[in-house]
Amino acid sequence: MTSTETIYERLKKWLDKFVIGSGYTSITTGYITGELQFLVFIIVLSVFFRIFSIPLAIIMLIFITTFALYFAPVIKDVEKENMNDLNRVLFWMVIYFAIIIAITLWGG
Amino acid sequence: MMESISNLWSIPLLVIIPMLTAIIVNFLYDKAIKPISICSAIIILIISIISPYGYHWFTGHPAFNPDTLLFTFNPNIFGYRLSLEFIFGPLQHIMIVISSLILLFCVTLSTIGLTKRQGPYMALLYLLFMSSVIVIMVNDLYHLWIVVEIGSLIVVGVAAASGTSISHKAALKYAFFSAISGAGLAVSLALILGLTGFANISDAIIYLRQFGIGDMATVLYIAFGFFVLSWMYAGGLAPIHPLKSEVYGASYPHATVLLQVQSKLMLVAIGIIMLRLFSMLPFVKEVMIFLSVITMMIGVIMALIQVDFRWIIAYLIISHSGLVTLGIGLGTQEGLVGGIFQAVNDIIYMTILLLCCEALFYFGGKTSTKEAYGIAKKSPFITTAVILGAIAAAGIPPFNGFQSEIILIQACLKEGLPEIAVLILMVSVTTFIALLRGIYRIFLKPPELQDQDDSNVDLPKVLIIGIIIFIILSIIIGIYPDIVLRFIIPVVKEVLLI
Amino acid sequence: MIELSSSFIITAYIMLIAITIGAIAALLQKDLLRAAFISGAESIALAFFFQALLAPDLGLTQAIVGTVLLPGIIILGVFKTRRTEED
Amino acid sequence: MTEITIQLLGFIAATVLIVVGMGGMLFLDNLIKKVIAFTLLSDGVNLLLVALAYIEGGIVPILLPGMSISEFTSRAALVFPAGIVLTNIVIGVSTTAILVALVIMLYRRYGTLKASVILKGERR
Repeated sequence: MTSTETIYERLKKWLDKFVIGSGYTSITTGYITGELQFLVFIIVLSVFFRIFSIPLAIIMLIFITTFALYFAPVIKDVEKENMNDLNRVLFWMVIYFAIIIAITLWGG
Repeated sequence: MMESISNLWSIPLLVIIPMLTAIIVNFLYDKAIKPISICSAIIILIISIISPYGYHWFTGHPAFNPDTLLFTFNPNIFGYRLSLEFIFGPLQHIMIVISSLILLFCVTLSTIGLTKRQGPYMALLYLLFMSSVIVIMVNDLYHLWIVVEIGSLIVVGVAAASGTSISHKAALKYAFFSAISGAGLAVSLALILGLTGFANISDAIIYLRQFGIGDMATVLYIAFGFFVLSWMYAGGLAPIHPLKSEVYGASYPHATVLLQVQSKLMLVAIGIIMLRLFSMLPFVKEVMIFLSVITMMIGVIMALIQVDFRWIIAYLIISHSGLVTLGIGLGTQEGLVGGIFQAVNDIIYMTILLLCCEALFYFGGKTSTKEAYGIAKKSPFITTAVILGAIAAAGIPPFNGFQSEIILIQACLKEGLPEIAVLILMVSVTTFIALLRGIYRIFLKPPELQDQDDSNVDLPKVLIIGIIIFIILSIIIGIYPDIVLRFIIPVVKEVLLI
Repeated sequence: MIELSSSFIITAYIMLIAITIGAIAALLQKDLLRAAFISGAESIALAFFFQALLAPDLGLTQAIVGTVLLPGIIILGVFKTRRTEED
Repeated sequence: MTEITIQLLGFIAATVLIVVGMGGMLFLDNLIKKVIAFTLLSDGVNLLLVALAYIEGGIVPILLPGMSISEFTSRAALVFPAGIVLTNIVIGVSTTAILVALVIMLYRRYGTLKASVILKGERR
């Protein structure tokens, strides 16, 4: 058992998680691109901790990258969280509102 | 000494002509609707082009100057204006000219596309235009709140007019949310009114700058929170984007053109008002930047995984609204110029894409990437146009998207936020990928079955002329950005000085 | 000038209780028709509260709109759909 | 211990109405109930604005004969919030009408009033 096969199989298995329905379709490419986009997005956001301190930013970068890679296909969860359910949107709105009020009050 | 009130003649006309057209068109037979609505759109376009700059004061109160203790009608003299007012300045000029040009094509297209119940639908389109005109001209909290509430009700109506069950559901969800955010904006208005005593925004800002907020800062924070709520809602920012994109996707494409114009203008108008009212508080700009970054990334990721071309464009509109608000949230001169310029460019290239999407309705009405095939063979023109629109949206140099994105990136780098510059680049690249997925499947991919009918479809001439005009506009602005920037820069300087 | 303040504050107390009970009761009803009527009654209490808060014109408007127009629209909706709430 | 005034009672009632209305819109499942909760929310905002305009020991803002302007301006309740409330009542009625119309249309299509059935999320 060579190592290349295992890596290939792992990659294949990882890619298979994106497949909806039968076979690879154009949606699958969209999902994979979206997954990579989301990963880069999270990594770039984690760099923002450099505003507070640079060592913290490095730690957060490593931590968040491992975390995101561990839960690899997060795109379906992202899609589910962005679904057009009224109650879900209201829930997120309340969370955002609470965060905004908390941040601004804390800042003042 | 007697000074006379000099209200600008064009502001009431810009508001009343759409309203009157909406009322008249409701009672007309189908044949009379078309000439009257097109004439009205042309009149609005001409008025908006030739109008001089000025003010409209509702109560006719003279302004009060606290230094000399005199009353005056001269708006250039510093003082409390004490009145509800509309402004028609350079920013309003460019925005209203572009949106009335768009209104002309949308109205003509809707008379061709719809066959029954044209009157009420046309009335809704005109009221939508009216709300977007008012929101960019408004300079007092009272009219701001009214126009946000009524504008959202009209959006509900336009979305429901599409007639499918998806659009009814989208409209109902949006209406419920409009109720909550409208109440929030009213509370915010009440808090600012209680804090300063002025409904005029310039007066409220002068009061806050002169006397400070003292120990009442908490009240202003809560007002800011509710303002952000209505901002998110009116422009479809991050937590609201599933509802707003559903509204964009479920309406007819020519109505979506006007819907996105309205939401861009609301984003710019409310964003500038927020920047002027609350920029003295800490963490305000950070909140605005955070919201816009989340919006533009989530919007573009959701656009990648859609299967319907209409929904791809709907999520891209959301994502590019994030770019607009990012520029406003930065709060510097470059940022504001980039944000407002991005709003103008966004309106233009999204109009190209949406008009091409409207053209798909004449080829059988299938917009899903699973169902539509090979439009390129039937209509090379539309295919070229949609690819040019995608290039403009991605920000590739000869087109207008490039000019505003480069300003935004420079503004981010100047502020010391290179990460956000990277994210803007990512958004523009991913926009192209997301659009190209849809374009390849729908336009370029050859049909799988050979027995498809090759019947010739006659596209309406208005659609073709509209697409050509907006592509030319896009290229002209891309090569000579100064023709738009010279309207925007004086306004930005004024906003940042006040 | 007649001092009305003491009588108004009693009105305000009663109307506060009435509004609270009315709002909660309207939302707890299983029968939607009855809920619409109770929300109309809550509007009457609100109109009296407006009166106590020195806005009699708004009280009149609220009394007309809140007891006739709004419950009317909701009752129309109830008749066009169904009267009782599903479990 | 602050003295209990009509204004304070108004603020309390407004808070009750806003909280009950928000809670109803968020947690109730029936669409008609959601509409009723919206009317309560709108009433709460109106009451907040009217209570804001109240002045303790003031008068109704009507210029009676024999009253000097200075006395009127110092004692009358504020007028501007009243204008806002009047607009809000009208907008509330039209919003309610649109909501009920959409609810009726969706009921005809789905045969139910449950928000968890009609407004649940779906993949496109």
